Amino acid sequence: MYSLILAVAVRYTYPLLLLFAAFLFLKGHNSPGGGFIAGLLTAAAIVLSYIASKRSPGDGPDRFFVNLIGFGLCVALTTAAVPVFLGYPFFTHTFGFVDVPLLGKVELASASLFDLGVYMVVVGNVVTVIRAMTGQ
Amino acid sequence: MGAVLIALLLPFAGAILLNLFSAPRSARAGWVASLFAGASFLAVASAALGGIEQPPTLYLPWAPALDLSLSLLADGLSLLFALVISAVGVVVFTFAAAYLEPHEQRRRFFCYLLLFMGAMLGVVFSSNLLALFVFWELTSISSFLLIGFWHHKERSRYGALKALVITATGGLAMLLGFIMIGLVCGTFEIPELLGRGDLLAASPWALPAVLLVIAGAITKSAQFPFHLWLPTAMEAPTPVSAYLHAATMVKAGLYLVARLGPIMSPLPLWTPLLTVIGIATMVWCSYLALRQSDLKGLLAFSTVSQLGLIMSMLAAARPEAAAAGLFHLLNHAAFKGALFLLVGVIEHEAHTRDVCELGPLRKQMPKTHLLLALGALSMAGMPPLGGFISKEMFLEQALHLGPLLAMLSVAGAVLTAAYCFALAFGVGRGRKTEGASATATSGAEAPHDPHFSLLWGPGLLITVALLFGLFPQSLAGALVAGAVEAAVPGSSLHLHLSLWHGFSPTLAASAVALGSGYILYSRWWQTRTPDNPLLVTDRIYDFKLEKLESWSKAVTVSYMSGLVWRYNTIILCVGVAAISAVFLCFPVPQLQAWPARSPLVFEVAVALTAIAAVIGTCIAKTRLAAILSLGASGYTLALMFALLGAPDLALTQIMVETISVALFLAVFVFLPSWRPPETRPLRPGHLALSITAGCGACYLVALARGHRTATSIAEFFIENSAKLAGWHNIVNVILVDFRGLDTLGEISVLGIAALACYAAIKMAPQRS
Amino acid sequence: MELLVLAVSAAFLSGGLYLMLDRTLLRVVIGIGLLSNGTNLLLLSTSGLTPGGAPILAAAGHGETAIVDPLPQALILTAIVIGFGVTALLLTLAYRTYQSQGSEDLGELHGRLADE
Amino acid sequence: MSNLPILPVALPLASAVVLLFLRDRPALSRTVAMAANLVTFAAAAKLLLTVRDQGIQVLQFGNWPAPFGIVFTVDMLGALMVMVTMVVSTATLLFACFSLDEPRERMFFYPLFQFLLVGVNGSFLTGDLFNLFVWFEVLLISSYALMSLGGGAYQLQETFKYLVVNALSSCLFLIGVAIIYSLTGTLNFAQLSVRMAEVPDPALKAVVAVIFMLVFSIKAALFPLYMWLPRAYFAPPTVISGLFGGLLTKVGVYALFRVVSLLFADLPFVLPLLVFVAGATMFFGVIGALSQWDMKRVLSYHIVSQIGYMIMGLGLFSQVALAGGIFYIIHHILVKTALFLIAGAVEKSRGTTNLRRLGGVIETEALLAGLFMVAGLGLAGVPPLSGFIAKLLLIQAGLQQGSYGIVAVSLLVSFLTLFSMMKIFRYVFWREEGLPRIEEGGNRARLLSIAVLVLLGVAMGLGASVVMPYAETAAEQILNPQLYVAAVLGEP
Repeated sequence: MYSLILAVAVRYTYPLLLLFAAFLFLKGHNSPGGGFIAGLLTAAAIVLSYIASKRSPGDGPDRFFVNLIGFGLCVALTTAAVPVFLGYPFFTHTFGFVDVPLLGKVELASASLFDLGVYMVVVGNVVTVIRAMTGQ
Repeated sequence: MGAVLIALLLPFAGAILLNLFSAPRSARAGWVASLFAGASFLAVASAALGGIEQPPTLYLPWAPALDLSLSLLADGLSLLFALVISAVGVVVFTFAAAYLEPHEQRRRFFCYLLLFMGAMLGVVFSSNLLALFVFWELTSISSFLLIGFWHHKERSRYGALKALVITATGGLAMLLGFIMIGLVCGTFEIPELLGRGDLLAASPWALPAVLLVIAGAITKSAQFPFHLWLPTAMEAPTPVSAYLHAATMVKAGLYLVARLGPIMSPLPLWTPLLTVIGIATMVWCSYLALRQSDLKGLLAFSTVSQLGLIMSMLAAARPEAAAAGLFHLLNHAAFKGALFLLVGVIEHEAHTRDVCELGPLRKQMPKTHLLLALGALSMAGMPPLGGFISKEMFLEQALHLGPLLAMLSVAGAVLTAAYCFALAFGVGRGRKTEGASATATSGAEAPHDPHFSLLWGPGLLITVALLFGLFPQSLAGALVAGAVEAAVPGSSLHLHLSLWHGFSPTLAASAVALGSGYILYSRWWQTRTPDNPLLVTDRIYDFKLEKLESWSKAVTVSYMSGLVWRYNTIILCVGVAAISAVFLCFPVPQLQAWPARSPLVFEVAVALTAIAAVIGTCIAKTRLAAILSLGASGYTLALMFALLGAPDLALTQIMVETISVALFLAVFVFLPSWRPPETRPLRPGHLALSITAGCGACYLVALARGHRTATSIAEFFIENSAKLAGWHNIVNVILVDFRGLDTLGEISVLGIAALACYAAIKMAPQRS
Repeated sequence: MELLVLAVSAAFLSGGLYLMLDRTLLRVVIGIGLLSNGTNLLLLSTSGLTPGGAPILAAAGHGETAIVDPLPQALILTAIVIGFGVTALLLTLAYRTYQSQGSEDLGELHGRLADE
Repeated sequence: MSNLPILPVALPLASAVVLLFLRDRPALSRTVAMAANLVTFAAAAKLLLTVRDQGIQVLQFGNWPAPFGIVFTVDMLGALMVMVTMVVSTATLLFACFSLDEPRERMFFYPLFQFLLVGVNGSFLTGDLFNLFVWFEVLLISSYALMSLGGGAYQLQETFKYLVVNALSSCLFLIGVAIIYSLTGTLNFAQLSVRMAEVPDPALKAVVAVIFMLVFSIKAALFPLYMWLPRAYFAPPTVISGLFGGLLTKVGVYALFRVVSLLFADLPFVLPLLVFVAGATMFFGVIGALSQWDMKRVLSYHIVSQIGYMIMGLGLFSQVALAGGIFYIIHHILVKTALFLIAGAVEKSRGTTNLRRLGGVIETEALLAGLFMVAGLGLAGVPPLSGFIAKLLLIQAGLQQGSYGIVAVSLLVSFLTLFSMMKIFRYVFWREEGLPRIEEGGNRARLLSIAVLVLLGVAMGLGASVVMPYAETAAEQILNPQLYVAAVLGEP
């Protein structure tokens, strides 16, 4: 599977892909994108890097991506559950605008946090599945 | 009523305590159980001596919403049966304690026996039809367990199952009848039902209810044609046979007839049907008894025949007949219980109960034989034993039944006398053939009278049978009179039981019966070799059971293919058929177009590509081609999403499709050693089915979309997405906010899927 | 346009179902893939293919032209992702089955692993 | 607005996440899983009592008003189902802790178990059609995972078939969602109930009804769509079969109760059709059971047959019948799980559940035999056990409505069930000693978990007057969907 061209190509596109994923994640509030898509893209990038590298995808830390699923669920659930302790129904979101120097008015929404959880689960899922299947 | 409640609870308490505090094979279990039975008997006796309280019921609610209560009723009828149950119970318990071998599971045995006793008391004390049914079923179950107590024997298991199958079927029929009665009359309480018989008579359910209740009664009492289970039930340990299958359980059917008589006897068919069944059973089964060589088989058929006699009496719902039946029931409990126990003793000592293999008992076991003969003579109706009086009363009543039934009754009495003589004299004389004697003597020592612990029980019962003959009025008069009063309410019977009734046609009939019986015995029975004929009903039962098994197998195998495409075919066929049926039954609505726009050329091209990709996937010859076409169809789909104003979907679809295709390829193509898939010819049936289903689904959606009745809830999302949730990408807002819970579930699915894949790959297969 | 969308989803559904009635492991799996894609497209057709844009509000917030019904899109997104999870598991099972049995003919597999 | 209704979903989800991290420490996992289950159990009990005292509970997620956001709507039926789920899952978990092999425990058994509860409870509580789909998928994918866990060839193959059938039914579900959303423009059950009643065209309503009945019939294993069940439930380890046997099909049954009562009860053909299907399901199920010679397979077929009784209650659709059906569901979940666990204990003891090779188990495991006897009789509806009360209600309702056919079938099936239970008893517990004992099948923990279920079954029978009011309230709410609608959308 290893090919030099691919390896070189991936070396440069990998960070770009991750950056694009981050962009999609942040853009998702107001234009197409969001946690799912960003997560899938990130996972694709990671898988690509496996393919390009000499390592077999099955090598390396086994637990990280499984744990990532757990963390993602944890983040999502916590975001949803916090309002309960403040006396609101489960899943109540809030948002607000904060003035950040240099960037101007930035929107902060608790829903983003939930989206982050989604992102983590998607990445964890795809990478775990692909590693499991190809890492025999 | 307190005493009755205690009597009812004691056996159950005993069963529980026995289980908690006794070793499985404890020798003490029997004595402890006997103690509980004895206490229960004392409680019943004290209730009986205390006279009948007014009102004789105790209401114990169970599920009031269902009119289900465990209320108790202690009138004369209940007390008579309860006395028989508990008194015979005490004798049988003590007998069994001495009878069972030390290695047997005594705890289990006595636990079952106590359960049975409690259930039986429950049947006769219940004042609610449903509660009666509860205990009724419990007797069937405990009888199943007791018959199968020696469960390693094939015959025991067979007998247990047969008894259960027949009594449970009858029980269910009876339940249905009870529910009908309850629904019509508005109550399940027996005392209240008594006043509402006319409601039942006026209802269309009267006849079914009668038939169903009769079915319950005659299966339980092993009446013709359901007499088949009792002989095979004789595989039970002898104390069980004595208790359940002679003295008590089989009498539950009689109790039911007596108890419901006041309500049911005015209804059509009740009296005639039961009378005919009773007399027929009496004649036919006494004939069968005469042909048995197995002593227990003989007694079993004799029990059935005697029960038939009592049944015919109780069905008549006349006070005199009821008195005859109930008094005979008392006698029967005494002598038949004793006879069974004695056969048990004989089997215990001689290791056989076949008439042809027994030695001269009169010499070998004189005491046992004396008791056996007395019991048999009481059954034959020989004065001065109790059986004589009740037989007289029976014959007197039978003369009222019309010439044919009267003649049959006398014939039954003749046959009964014949097998009783056979039991009394034939067995004692010894019919052992030479060959059999050689094998018997070569083995153990010759049989002899057992220890007193095994004899006093039957002795006591025989004594009671004797005393019933000598002092009938003082011993049983009040009891029977009280019971008659309950069974035939409003009767004014001046019952006087006595040995001597003066010269009458009845006496002549008695004499004829005894005389002819003796002749039959000496001329016919002694000269032929008894066998154990296989019953026709038995054959039917076996055949049906076998059929049930083979038929169920055939039916199940025919559709449970285990092939997944057949499952799918069935689902699709059912779906298509159901939807077609809907369109056949209801007017088909017009297909209405919702605001549409004409497609651009580009869009048509994309759509055609997608269709082509799908067809390509279906007809692909290699794996790689199939997977790549699948990918192509997915990407064109993404394009369509984009064209339809769903950029989020398009992006997601592209990513998912890429990863899916990668997975497909990883699994199906790049792994070595895979055979190429066989190419399969086109399957026109499947194709037609799938096209019908696929196009049908689209048609339905289009149809529904044209008939929208209200605005979509999505208006709310469009309106409030930016205002209340702060974001502008509505789809994303729906996903994380409006319908965030869906997303939470969805990422759970993703997580689980990953775990499952991981586990499936990493875990070495378990060898099972 | 509606007819076109419906025709495409009908093709997806029919093709998927046809493959699901096959006895080859891979085709059944592919069939499920087609089927869920077809279902998604069908679901999207309910959003009303009115001339309108993607359900994304302009930054200003109000007053733009009619947009398509966003709800089916959200539902489809959920369905796509769930479908992906299921497909991944299905593939794993298929792979493991083949790996241990060396056959992908479901009838043959069933015969081989017949009850006990 | 109280957040109580989310707890039976959120707590198992949280514990699943925690257990995911504890996968390498089985001993700790057991404790945590058990503790989590008990907490959820308490929450379910609190929810049940709240519903009893205050009526239908509604939780609007994200504070979005009812038809727009997702709601959990907890009526008596839902609360009861969640409660029973927690009872049997706790018992099953106890059994699993003491019977499962360590490789399975390390391969996420406990998280998957909790995820399954998430899906099951979510399905019982949700008041939104699409959300129901999502929870269905959660429970299905957990069940695929649990079913294939361990990876024997037979297991994999049966999981594959189970998955394929369910994938088909899920697509059908989505098509149903597409149709009903096209028609009414909403997904909220309460609003659907209102809007479906306003749909003028009977054919379209009938189409929707047929599709959803088809979908849930597959999940609930109704005639003629139950072919997938017996083999699928035979494949996994017995404790997992037990959990499935008790719970999973009942989610389908619950969904049928829900949609039929809210959406389709006024269509003329729905109820008679259900009665017919109920009769066929019970009959063919029990015939299937009679043809089998393996304890687990017999029990699996009996699941099918018993589901017929529940649907009979729904099809007769009267106060008495519905109460009977609901009573039956609860009874069946308890008793059937107990029976599967007994099969599991027998398997532990003798290494097989094959009737022909077993025998004489009563001599070494008398208590197990006793528990089987009670549970088996309970399943067959022998009084005074729980099944009797349920059948009594159903038969009464059937007679009152003049549906003699279904009454006759239900009695016949009761009898055949008894016969089949006694067949197991005769072959497994009676007879000469079959295979020798490998280990003590009924060790204390396993016996405890079985005994709890059996005793609850007995208590349900004897204490019918305690349970009946709940079933009756649930039946009343089902008969009067306007109560449900009013609770969600406010008084009209």
